[in-house]
Amino acid sequence: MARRKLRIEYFAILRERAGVDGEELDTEAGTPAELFAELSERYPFPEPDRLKVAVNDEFSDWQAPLADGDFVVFIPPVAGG
Amino acid sequence: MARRKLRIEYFAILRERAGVDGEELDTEAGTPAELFAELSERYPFPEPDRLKVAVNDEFSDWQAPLADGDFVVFIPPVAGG
Amino acid sequence: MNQFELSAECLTPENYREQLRDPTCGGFSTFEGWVRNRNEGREVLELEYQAYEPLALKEGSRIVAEAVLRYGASKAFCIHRVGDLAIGELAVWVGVGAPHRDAAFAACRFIIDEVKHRVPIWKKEHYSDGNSGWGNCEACVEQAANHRAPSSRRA
Amino acid sequence: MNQFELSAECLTPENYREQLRDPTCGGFSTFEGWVRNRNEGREVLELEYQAYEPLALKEGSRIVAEAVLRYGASKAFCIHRVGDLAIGELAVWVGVGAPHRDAAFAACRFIIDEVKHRVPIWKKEHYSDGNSGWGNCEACVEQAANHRAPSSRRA
Repeated sequence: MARRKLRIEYFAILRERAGVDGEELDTEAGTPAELFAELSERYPFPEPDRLKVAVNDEFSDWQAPLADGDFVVFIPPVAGG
Repeated sequence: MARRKLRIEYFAILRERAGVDGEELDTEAGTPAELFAELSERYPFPEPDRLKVAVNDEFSDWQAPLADGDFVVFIPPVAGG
Repeated sequence: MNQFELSAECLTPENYREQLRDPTCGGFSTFEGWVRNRNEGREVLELEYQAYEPLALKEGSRIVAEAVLRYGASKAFCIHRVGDLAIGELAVWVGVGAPHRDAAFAACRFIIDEVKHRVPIWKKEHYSDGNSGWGNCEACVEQAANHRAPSSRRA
Repeated sequence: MNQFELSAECLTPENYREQLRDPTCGGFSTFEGWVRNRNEGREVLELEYQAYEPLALKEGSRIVAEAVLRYGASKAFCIHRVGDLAIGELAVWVGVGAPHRDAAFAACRFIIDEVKHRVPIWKKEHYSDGNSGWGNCEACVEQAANHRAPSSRRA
């Protein structure tokens, strides 16, 4: 199964739960949804239904294919202003 | 018929039409409506239907009785802001 | 700080804003009316605001108090220029602080709308074609002139 | 001047306002979000804003451009603080100039509403009882914990 190197950065509650600002990951996950499921095995993350995801600094679909070198950010409910 | 001394001040288009900032008037007019009709004989004033009137620095009814010494201001459509 | 003021001097928003600061407020909305270089298709060079001051101050203060009560705002203030103004100058400033933004926006909008309709202040615009006019006073005077014309003919 | 910015320094409304001045504008509406001393019944001592900056800048600029187009505004700008803020500090500033006040108010309101919903910025509040929380993130995490609990029992 194809593996890819991804870079992940965490914000807000996800950063607190992961205990790191970000990490590099060598993974078989082919979509943001698969990646989030994999990470949720390691960290007490929230359910993904209220989260969004960005790949390479643009909002992405949870089922979009991930490529080697992609930069992924999971986005908990925002609270600016 | 009773006469009374009134003080009148003009603003905006009424000041231009009257040619004076204000005046003292010895008049038989018993209400702002009667006073305005009297002044309209002397000055090319607009019809009173779009105007308001104030007596002694408060909005007044056109049919309120005027007393000796009252201060009357006719208020053309306002345009602040 | 009175709730409504008139000023013959340039308005200073930073001062008003500073006086409205309040740690219970999460939202603060302002509106500023600036002198435009055009109005209804005519080029405006400058304008003049005239106020019937005693009643303008009373009615303006009533409006601001009504806005605070109606929308649950915490603090509100409005100040209007009088005298001669150049293009781009600030003619009116409204500021409202409230616990949340809904109230701040609504009260601010209420104040500027009511001030424009109820406060005895008049605007005379000076146009580039040499003409000038007292805002929406001209229309009612023309209407009156038209009314009088037929009756004169009848007389 | 970019249409949307993030700042780790105190915001300076007078500067933004000055840069939005425009002689074709008759109306100028601003909104400021201030750090309140209370939120949902709890006393707040200070708070922290964290942003995913590259995407926040893109999404924020899209919102401001949408507002200008949708309401026919002339100029608009929004800036959001990041980092640690004290009570009473300015967290976000929005300003919109437009020919008339309807457009100015509507575009200003649109921008603050959309920024709060779409821009990846998170707020962590520190309470007087020693607790702290990531705004509305906590609720969804609790919800997730509740979901997990029964499935653990089933396993």
